[in-house]
Amino acid sequence: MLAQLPRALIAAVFAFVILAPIFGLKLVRQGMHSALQPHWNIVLWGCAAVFVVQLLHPWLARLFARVRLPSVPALDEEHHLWAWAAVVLLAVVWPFFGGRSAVDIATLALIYVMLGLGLNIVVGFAGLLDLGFVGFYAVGAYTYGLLYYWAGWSFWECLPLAGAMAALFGFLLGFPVLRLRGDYLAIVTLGFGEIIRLLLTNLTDWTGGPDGISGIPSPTLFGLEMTRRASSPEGQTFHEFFDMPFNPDHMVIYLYLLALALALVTLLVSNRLLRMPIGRAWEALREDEIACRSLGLNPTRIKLSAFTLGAMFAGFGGAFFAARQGLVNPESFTFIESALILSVVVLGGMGSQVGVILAAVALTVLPEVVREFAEYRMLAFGFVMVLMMVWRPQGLLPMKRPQVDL
Amino acid sequence: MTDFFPLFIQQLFNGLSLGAIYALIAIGYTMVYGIIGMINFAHGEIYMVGAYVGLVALTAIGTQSGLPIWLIIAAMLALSVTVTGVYGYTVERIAYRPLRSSPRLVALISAIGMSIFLQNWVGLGQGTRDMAVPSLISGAYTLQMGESFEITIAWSRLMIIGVVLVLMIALTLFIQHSRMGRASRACSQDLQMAELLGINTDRVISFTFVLGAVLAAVGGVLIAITVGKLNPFIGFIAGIKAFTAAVLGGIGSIPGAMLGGVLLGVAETLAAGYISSEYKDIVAFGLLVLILLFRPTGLLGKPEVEKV
Amino acid sequence: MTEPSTALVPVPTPLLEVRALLMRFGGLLAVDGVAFDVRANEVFSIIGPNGAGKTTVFNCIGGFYKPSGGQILLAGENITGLPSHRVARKGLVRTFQGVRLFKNLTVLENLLVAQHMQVKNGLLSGLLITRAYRRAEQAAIEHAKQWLDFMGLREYANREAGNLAYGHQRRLEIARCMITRPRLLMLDEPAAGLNPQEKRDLALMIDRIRREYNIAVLLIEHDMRLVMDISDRILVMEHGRPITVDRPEAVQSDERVIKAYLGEE
Amino acid sequence: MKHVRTTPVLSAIALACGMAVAAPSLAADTIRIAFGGPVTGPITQYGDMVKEGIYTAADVYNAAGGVNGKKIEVVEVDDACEPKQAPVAANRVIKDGIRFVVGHTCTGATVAAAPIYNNEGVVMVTPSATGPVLTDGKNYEFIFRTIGRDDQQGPAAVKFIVEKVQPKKVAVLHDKQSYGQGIAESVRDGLKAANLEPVIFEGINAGESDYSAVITKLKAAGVDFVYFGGYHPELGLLLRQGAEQGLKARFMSDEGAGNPDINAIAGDAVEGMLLTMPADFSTKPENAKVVEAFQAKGRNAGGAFQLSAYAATMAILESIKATGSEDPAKVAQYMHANSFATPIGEISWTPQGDLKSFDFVVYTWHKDGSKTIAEK
Repeated sequence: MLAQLPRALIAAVFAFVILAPIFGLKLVRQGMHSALQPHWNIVLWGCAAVFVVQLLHPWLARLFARVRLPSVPALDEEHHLWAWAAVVLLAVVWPFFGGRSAVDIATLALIYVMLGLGLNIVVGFAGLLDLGFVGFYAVGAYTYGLLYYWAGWSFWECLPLAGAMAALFGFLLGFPVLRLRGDYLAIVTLGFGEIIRLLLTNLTDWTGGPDGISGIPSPTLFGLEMTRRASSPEGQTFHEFFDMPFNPDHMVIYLYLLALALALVTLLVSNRLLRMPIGRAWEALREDEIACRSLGLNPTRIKLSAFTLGAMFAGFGGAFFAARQGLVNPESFTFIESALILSVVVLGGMGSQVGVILAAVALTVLPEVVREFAEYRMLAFGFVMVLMMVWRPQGLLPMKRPQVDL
Repeated sequence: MTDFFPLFIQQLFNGLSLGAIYALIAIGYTMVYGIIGMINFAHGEIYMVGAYVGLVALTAIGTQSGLPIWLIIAAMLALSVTVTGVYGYTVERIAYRPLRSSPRLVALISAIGMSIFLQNWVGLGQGTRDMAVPSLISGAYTLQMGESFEITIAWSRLMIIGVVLVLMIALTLFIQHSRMGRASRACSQDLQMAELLGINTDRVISFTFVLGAVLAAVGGVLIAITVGKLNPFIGFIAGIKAFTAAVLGGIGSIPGAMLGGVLLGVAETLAAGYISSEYKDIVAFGLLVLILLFRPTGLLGKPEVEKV
Repeated sequence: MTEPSTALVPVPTPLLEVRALLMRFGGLLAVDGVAFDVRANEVFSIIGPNGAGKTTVFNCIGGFYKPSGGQILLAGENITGLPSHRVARKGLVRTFQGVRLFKNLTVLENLLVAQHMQVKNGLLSGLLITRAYRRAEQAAIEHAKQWLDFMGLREYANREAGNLAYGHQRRLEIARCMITRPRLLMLDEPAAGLNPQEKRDLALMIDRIRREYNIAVLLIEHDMRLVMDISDRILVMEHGRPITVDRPEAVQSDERVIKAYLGEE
Repeated sequence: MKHVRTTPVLSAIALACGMAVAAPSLAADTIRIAFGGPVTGPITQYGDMVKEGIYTAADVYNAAGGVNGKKIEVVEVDDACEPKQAPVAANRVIKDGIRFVVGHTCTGATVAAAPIYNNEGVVMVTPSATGPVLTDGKNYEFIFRTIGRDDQQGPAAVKFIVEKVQPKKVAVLHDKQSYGQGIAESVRDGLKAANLEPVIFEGINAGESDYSAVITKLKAAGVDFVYFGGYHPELGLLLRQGAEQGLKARFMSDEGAGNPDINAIAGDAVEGMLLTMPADFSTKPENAKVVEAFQAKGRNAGGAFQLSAYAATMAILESIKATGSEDPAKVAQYMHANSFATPIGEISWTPQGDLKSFDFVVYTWHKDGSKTIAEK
């Protein structure tokens, strides 16, 4: 115990130096001048905590090592299909019973499931850290927004185009960039994400500038609008068609089911990709690029497919986000959004689809449920990202890779 | 309309003072990258913490205390450098040292997490609103050139360039001649080899982070005094631009960081001056993307030959 | 040990021609004026003390380094400076000094990745699992089975490549090269770390590959017995410069080679 | 013979979403009014201004025995001024059965929440969102605002500039955000119509720290008057760095910049700056009682949005009292049909929910933080 004492003391002093200026002396505005408001109790508690933790460091380390994360139950082939079928059935039936705002939060969670799975292809499968993923998300959203604003197109006409435009951007931006080394690639994609957002802000006469585009219609069900009154005289609303009283929950549930469908498509595609030759090539490339090149595989072209596919799913997600929110403006496509989607992939486990799905749900539902801690939300995000990388870089639910057997 | 030349000189000076701050922060990126090949994404936030601690020191002393201006600034620098140095050490100790041998991607994500954490850490402690810093140095040296345009060189901005020049020279001498300087150069050549030769690489790496943090802290205090507005998010954009400067100059080379900082500051200011300030950030990001694409080793950087 | 066929082979057009190859790293001249050619179905070795520039020549031919000067022709076509994956597609594949396998993939998967060019890797066909896709996958697996039998690795098919014995890993690497149906196989010190029995098997395997799949083999090797045993011709290098190109017997008795390299045998 | 062996897991998409958040709906013996705006995030100070207005109005009405015998209860709903969080907040209001909202605070979030409220029949009155995009071409029934629109604030400034200041060369800058750019554009168009076309019209990056380049451009162009659309941090820096470079030009801005913090940033350079702000009703004699109610709880009546939030709450409560019911459709109809005497004057609405008239007054800001009606 005593051996730890000097270490603990130094740690406590360091804690004091760190806590005092930021938490101990709070800057407050008094009229013209600012003054310092002391909050010493936080600082003392902090230093005491650090001191104790450092003192008991050996025991805590041993105790902590014994913590076994619940390992995921392994199910063989048929159970596997049964499990997924049960889950999907539950997901489809549930909204008709869940509360309206719970369904709405679930829709937002499903958007992040889709974005997480999309980014997972780029980061998890191909090992490319894309920090500008939000740029493709914005391209998808604005494609729908602009096509509606300038050409009056509906959601269903724009959805495939939004994906295609985002994929095109992914291809054009990816091509010159993919031969760069890992961290340079990350920073260049970050630059692209910011440039896209700045262009959306500055090209005011096309993109509506900082106001963006509002009044974007939500998706219709085979032409039936889910609103109280049809937007155009010849349009027809859902409730008139089935002549039942207008119930706003229809729209919320419809949006949820749409989000679920898009998320499932993303899941199925990314599941297939892993088992296809392209999936194997990504994995081989991640392990040893030089060996791949010596066997005739073109690394840039292989990485490009991952980059473009990821961008495509971000495009679909963006179009749906625009439809759900009815408004697109540059404010919602900042770097923090990219970091959020990245933390979904990182928390779930890079390359693990199930992990990404659960992480996406957790990271959207938790902050809504625990509303009072809302201001600690971003602090927790940052902390969790560091903790995950130090403690379990492979993520909470690392997936065992699908193996082709003889 | 005034004639071209004095206007250009004024914009050049504006660019220089801005570039000096970028250079100070860029050195932090370059030194860390040179030694452990890692982009310290949270370095912008260290700069922000330095600015905040400087403001806390200034508010504690109070502007009416009658002390001479330079003593107040010296006190602000002293406190900010110490606290931020501890921040630099702790960040490295918690978020980077355990990841020393893990893949580059993992360390970068941890750095991003630390950057978000520090922003909200200061946001929680000091609030997310804009904090004003009363101006300590006012007045300017004016130069009449051309008939109507009067070039004004604000003392506070001149101070920035002066302090930064002095620090650059001191740092270069330190790296060339001191024992720790030699050790850090050895580490940046080949970390494993340095360890084999008995250099305590952990200590050198910690020292590099602390030195980077100290320089960033000076930058933070100087920007606080001159610009006068702080919030927990100023570190993010300044960090990215400083990284652009480091890459422009050639990541890993300290003179490169200085050159890159000045060039970026001038390029941005001229773009804002002659095109429109809306495209100031786009010029910076555009430059970053172009450099990384066409000359990843930067102007003064050493090309990295990929060993097969 | 079967006597390698030394019957006079008619001089066919050379498969690989290297003319005045030059490679400079900053100030260091790693390869200076190396020239040789490899005929179809020939086993050609490069020997020389460590640091003679052997692997650098390999890397230039394979497209990993862009040579500072000189020309490399594959069946008359100039491939100097072509990126490595394009060179590989022209039928020139290589192994590496340290075995570079995809350790987390299984043995079978290593052989499937190598057939990436042949397999139907279109996105749509894969997603919809079309018949053409399934047939191509099945053919690739069949082809892999052939090579697993050839190399006696059939029982390890589902094991991760990283967990194989060293000798087996070497053989898998060669199988992975051969499965791409190359014209020229470059082996970078294949015998390193093998015991005498494994070296004999290696010599037999190289000879059998050459005959059954009529490919040429370009070899870097330190084990003199193996080199002298299976090579048709040998290039000796020292300090980046060629000393002589000749048949094994001539090289053994060549004064300059002995002085520079063999010393007292 | 190829079968794929994966170790799947029983994923719980539905279960996790199924965590229905069933907050208990409160007993209906109180009239609940929701505050929509930033409780967290970087610009909570604007949310606090609106909350101060709502809570004071609720206190005043509760002190007078509530409305139709029911106490007034204020429920805070956070959207962090993010468009992404506004629909989620709006749906939470609807789920809790609250039918009256004062808010949302930022233009972006308000635009995102408005269609949900309108579709759902919830009366929403924003005391602070000034973007025309909120109501233009939307024909909402349930959406109102008790603040002027950007294009109402612009003309007031133009009138003052053209008649009183009569500058020689004008420059118009904005912070490239929806509020600031909207007002700057309406000022530019107004000046162009009065053939005083701005020599420079440009956006600067909000959150930046160095504006020396644009200051030099203003000096080079010989500008003697600058109108800035945006918030106080950027304007404070423009003033400070302008003084630093000896820029001799008078500055004018919108009520978004009317925040005491600007004095701390710009120091003496703020002296003589002009601002268009809603008439400072707190100095009006008939508002004395209301101002007392604010000061009783230590709240500042003279801020940018306090009194307009008070007026919004008052309009809703008066309509409930007059119609004797809490049915939003009746309340909205009543609000459209009548005008209300409130601390910000006599207010009535156009069919699309904007104030028929909202007069902005030009003030001169002084370095001690006070403001006086501007003459010249």
